[in-house]
Amino acid sequence: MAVAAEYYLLLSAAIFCIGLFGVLTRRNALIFLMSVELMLNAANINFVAFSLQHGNLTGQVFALFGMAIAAAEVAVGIGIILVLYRNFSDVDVTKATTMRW
Amino acid sequence: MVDPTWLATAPALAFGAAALLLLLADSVDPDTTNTTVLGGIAVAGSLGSLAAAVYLLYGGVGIPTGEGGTGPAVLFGGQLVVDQMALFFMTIVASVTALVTLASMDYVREHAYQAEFYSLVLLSATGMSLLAAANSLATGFVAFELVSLPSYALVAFLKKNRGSVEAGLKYFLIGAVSSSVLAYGISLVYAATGVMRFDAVATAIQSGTVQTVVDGSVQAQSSGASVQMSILGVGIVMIIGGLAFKMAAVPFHFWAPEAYEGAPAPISAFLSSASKAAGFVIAFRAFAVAFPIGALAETGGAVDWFVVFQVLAIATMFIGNFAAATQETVKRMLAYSSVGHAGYVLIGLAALTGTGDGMSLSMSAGMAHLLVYGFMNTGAFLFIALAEYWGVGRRFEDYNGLGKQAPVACAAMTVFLFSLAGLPIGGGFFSKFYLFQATLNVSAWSLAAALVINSALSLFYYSRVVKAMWIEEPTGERTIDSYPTGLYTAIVAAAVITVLLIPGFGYVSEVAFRAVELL
Amino acid sequence: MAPVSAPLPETLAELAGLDPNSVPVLVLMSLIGAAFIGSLMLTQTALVIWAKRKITAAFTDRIAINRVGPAGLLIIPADAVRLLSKELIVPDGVDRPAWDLAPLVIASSALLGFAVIPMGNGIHLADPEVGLAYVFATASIASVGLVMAGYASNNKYSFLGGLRAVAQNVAYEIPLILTGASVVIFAGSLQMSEIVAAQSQTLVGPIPSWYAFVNPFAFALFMIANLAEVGRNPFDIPEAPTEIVAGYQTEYSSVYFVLIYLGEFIHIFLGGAIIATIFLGGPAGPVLPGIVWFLIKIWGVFLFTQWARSAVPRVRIDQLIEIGWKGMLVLSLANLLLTAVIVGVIA
Amino acid sequence: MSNPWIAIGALAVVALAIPISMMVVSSLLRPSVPEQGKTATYESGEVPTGSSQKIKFNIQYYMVALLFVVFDIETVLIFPWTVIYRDAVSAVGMTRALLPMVAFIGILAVGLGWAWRNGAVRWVRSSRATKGADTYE
Amino acid sequence: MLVETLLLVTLLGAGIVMLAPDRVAGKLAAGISVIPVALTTYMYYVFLTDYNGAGNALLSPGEVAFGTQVPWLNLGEYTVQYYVGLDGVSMPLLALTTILTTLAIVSAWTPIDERQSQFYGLMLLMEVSLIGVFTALDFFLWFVFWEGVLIPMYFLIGVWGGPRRKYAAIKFFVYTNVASLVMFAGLFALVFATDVTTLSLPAMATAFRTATGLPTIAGYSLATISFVLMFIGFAVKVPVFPLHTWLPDAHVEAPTPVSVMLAGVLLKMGTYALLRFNFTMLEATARQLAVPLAIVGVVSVIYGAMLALAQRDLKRIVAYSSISSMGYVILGLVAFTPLGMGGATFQMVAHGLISGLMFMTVGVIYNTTHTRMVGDMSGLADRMPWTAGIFVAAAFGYMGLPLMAGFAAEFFIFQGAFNAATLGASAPVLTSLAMFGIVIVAGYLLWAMQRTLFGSFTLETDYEVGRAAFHDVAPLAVLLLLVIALGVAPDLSLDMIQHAVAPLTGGGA
Repeated sequence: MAVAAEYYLLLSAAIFCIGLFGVLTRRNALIFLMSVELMLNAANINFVAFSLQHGNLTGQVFALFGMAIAAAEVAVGIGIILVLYRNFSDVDVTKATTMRW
Repeated sequence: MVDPTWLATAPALAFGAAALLLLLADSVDPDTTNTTVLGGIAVAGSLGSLAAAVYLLYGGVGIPTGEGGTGPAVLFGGQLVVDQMALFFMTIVASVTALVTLASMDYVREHAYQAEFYSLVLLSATGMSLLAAANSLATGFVAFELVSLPSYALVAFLKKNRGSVEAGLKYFLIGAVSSSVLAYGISLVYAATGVMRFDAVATAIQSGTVQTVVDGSVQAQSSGASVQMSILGVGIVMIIGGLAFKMAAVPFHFWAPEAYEGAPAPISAFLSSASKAAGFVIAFRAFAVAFPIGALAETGGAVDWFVVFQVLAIATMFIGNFAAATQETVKRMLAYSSVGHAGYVLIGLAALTGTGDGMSLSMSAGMAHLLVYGFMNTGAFLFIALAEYWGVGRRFEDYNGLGKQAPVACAAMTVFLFSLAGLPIGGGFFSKFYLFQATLNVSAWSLAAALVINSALSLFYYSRVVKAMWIEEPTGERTIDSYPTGLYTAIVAAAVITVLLIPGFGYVSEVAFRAVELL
Repeated sequence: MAPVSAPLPETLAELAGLDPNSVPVLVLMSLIGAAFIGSLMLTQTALVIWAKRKITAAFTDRIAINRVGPAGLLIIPADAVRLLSKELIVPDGVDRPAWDLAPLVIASSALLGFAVIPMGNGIHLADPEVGLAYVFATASIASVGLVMAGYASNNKYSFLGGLRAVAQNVAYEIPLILTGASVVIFAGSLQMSEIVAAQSQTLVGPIPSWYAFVNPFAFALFMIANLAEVGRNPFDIPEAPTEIVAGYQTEYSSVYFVLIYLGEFIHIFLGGAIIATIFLGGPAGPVLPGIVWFLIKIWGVFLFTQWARSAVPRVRIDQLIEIGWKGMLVLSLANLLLTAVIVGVIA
Repeated sequence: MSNPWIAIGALAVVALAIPISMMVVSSLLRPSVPEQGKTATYESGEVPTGSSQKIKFNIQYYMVALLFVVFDIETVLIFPWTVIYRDAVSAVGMTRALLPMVAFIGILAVGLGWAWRNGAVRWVRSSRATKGADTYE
Repeated sequence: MLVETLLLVTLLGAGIVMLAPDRVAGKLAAGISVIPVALTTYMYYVFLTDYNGAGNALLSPGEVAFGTQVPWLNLGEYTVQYYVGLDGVSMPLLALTTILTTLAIVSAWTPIDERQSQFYGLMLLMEVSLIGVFTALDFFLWFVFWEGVLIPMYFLIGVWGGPRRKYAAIKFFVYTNVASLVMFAGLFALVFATDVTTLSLPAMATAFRTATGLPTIAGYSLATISFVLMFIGFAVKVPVFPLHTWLPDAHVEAPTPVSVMLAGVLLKMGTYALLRFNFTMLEATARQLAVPLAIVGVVSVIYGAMLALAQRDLKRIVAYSSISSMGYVILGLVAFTPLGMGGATFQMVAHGLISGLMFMTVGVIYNTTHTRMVGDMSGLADRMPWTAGIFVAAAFGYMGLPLMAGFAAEFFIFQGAFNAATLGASAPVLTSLAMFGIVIVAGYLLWAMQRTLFGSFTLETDYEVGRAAFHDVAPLAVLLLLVIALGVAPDLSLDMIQHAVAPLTGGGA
């Protein structure tokens, strides 16, 4: 009962695009962060799916790294968003315009 | 072969060890602000890394044993390869880090979180050194993130400073997006080829069949499935996009001016020199080894990417330099000019001929420019750090008459700026000429013209600063009471090296050329 | 190693004389088996709730429910009916979907875990290779439900309760998992059946090579972490009645309250099941059939939690955090490395 | 053997079905007597003030959460090692199997120690709480 | 090894002076700058005795005097060497450089009163680059020094200059840099076309002279195009009409010692480079384009003189007249006759000395009167007789009085150009037109002198005018002596020059 690789590809592409859409449209930094995570996990889906397809573990290992990196990114990101909130009392990414954007 | 092999990564290890040592020191005494100790550890670590890198570089690691070298050091089944190119870039990173840490000692002296600052810098440097040696998309990506994550925090390091936080945010947002784009691109390449090691990817592309790596050796996938060129092409384009971010190349350059302007100036120096070099080394290796343009052209389907790079290079050069010419603040001008320099270095990838000498020529030109640039640009930004330390304003006019009060530093700055502009008082002249020659070698006239025009243009806005420093009369009263030792040492050292790179450019270019040949 | 016994659905298929390899049959049989396990657990839980009242009474030297039926056993259906027929009060300004979903999540997440637990006599619904990881995953879903409940019910007590619950769960999750990992080092597999099988030899004399005996240190750690996970004293600050009324469940009534309450106890039961499986040799035991031994072990763990609940004072949140991050985490890391060294030496 | 996830899915169905059925039953049984004041959230009898969903709570919950994210991911990276550890020891010898993990956990420990010393895991109590707490300690 | 010593000593001196305290800087710099003078004099002597017959450094590199040649670096396929040496053309110019620098430094003691150490340091730095320019025989080395001259000059004008110094400095900087870029492009078009790989001047010379089948763009041979580009590039330095506009500003705004260097040496860099690159490497093309080039030269002669007529500012007068005298050099060069080319080269030296002298004199006058306007003063002669005397002498030298260097030079040029084969029929016309230029300058200078020096003393800006200090007048005297010496015995340098240009003019003096 194996699913054809193309479907995984479609799924991940869809998720990636959803994330991208969120990145481009949302102004709330936290939602932005979630969208980025979505994009990263789309990549992970590819990795796991194709590591099954190709029958080597490289992809799964990379997926583990991907998770770890995503977590670290969130940690840093939350920190930055916190100081952002302290300085601008808002998490709207378009509010912070001390310099030209 | 270095024995044991893992010692070949000594440059990276030195950084990492120093970073951990700093954390330990901070754990021993959490609220220490003893800059001498903390900064000392950091500087020592960077110098150690530099020493290791240079020693290995001239110890012939990566040069085949037949030619008196000790061969490349291969670790983790080819995931990391320490060869001449890696060591070349490790040298760049280490020297820039040494300068930056040295200069930071004065910059963060009053700051509460010094240990964190230094360890973040060193961790990022560790990532850069690893990135230089990464021989696989997997290790490349991990090292890439190890470079990025600390730098996000570093840019936003001045928590109370709105500019710094905003810069950090923007840097982080764009960085996060581009790294996920990179990850997705990698996943597509893996989907197409079934492997991530650069040489294996190359084999897959050449043979047109999905490969797999069985304990270190590349072999065709048992199923014998063929490589999906379309998927591969999309993947390559996305990888270019992801890397363009770290190189601060158009169209992913938006963060650069913001981040460089908002960040603490030593960090701007660090990012614009070392981080950029790191971005380029992975690009060089990936596109030289993993996606050989010749094979791609034959097998067809996938993009021939050097056209993409030509467009990127020209666009980056023009946008960077013209934007720089219109700036009103010195730091931002430098930021944009560093975008422009990214364009120059991109020539290294844009003026390729399939393989052989043409490739070595263009890439080594890019590498040489990165090294020279590493010193002159770091020095320039460190001068900005000095100005900020003195409370000099950010606009050109605020630098008026600075030459009277701080002749040495200003002389150094003059050297940096003219060298950046390509006047032959610094290595910048030769590296630019080297690039110029690389473009003519493949008779890419558009690139050559862009290079020349932009160099001429850059002279204009660089000399604005020089004019302000030496010729203009000081406006208003400015008192410079202290002359910070660390910053001065770093700046003067950078200036001296920049000048010495005129007679010494020969070594640089030869090592670079050799390194690319050996890829 | 082959699993000790074929998983439940296939056994059922054999019994029903159907082809155990056709998917529809398997689906059907799986549903049957799942229903069986679910009902089994529910009954157990109902008993547990009765037992809890009895035990607490005994500890506090009272006579608890004894009117309805023998030893008040009939209180169980009585309670069920009573609670189900109560009016459901929806407080003002609750975040409706979250508020409604929370009880569902809490109740069903705990049940999910039992899918991979081998209960002896072939009562073993599924046996995936990643059984242990799966069971940890399901066990930690509950905290999501808790924070949902706490956030949604628009009540400061609930909110604090939810936050505390999350803080506690995350703080003790890592020691829990790391200790479990130390077991995996011995067993060399995440598959439940293999972990059980690995405990089937004898250690010295009559003592079986249960990991509780092989690595008592890990066992102790796991028990403590498990207490925190299921939110029982000394780690019951999420619903500390004397501090924040009833924590996240303050605003819940009627069937929702039942579900949350049930969920907690199923969770306790799941914790017991995990401990029984990876530390106490699963269903292994003399004379009596495996399922009985298995239930005995779970009840043993349950009794321990009840004893702790009555005997150990509650910790403050700051103590909780410090114990978790400074004590348990370090100890479990040490335990992991220690186990690795020992295994490396003997292997 | 057959795919275990079928059974697991089945259990998931059951695990959802049971509570839902209970809800349905109860909704059939229970009365509904809407009445003013009954729906006020419980605040020890006081009139509820403000909404609990907008209150700012202790930042340290974030700290703990971040710490958890980091360490939980580390466990993800540890698990594969634990699974293959036995075979690895027999294959490449103990040191080569163990040392990398020792280094990994060592680095982790350095990080934890740093967080510890810099008070990331110390629960700072408000003065009032401290005053109350002293009596217990 | 002598050349290296020269460079190193001067560089070291520059560093020392930079760090020295302001009040001693002037004397120190002067003292240090004597060492190069001594060295060059010795070299000059050795040259006269040993190498006098040495040919052109580019065409017969075997006989280069004081040559050093070591590989430096490889840029891809190109090998760049450290290659220096002297021949009959560069030797006199080298001597001129060192001597003028010393004198200019001495003459700077009075006018320069702020940031002295930096000023003198930059002067010495510029001297290093100039020495390099005249000695380097490898293109890259040469180019490094060539550009290296600009940066000190930029600061010298920009920091210590007059009221409009910023404008002047920037103008100078931009002009010369763009010029170098154009020249660079032109040269490298040829380099890539003839795929010469060692970038030493002799190698390039042989390659270009023997180059065949160069591509043609829009009907013109690449040689022609590069020639024009390079000519433009160097003509800015010379300067040649119409690329001269930076010069008057630079001269007027620059402090006197700087304009001495500017007029005395920097302009010669242009003609020197023209001789080396355009007229040696691309001799054939130069011969073809001789007439238009000569016309350009003559035009700048007349034009410079005409503009000089319109000036009231002594400095501007000298500046413009130096444009016209550089025009003679072009004329002489294109003649491709021994006398013409030799005279032109000789004129570089002579004009270097004389214009330096003029500027210094004007400077001395300005230091005391604080004005340079012809109308503002008169009758200075009886207040500052020495200065006045030297001024007169200098002016005569300028208008080519016999027994002065200027006379010899211009005489040779005209004689050489009058029947130059390259110019063909137009030669006499052009030459006589050029001569006409002298007359204008001469007349105008006489008038200006008469206005300022003689008659009854008046001074608009009422300053106390006394005799100039000794260290102001001494350099003037030295220069005057040199001018006369060269005028009396032109063979001191003309001889070696003749030998050096002989290969170009078809041998034989």
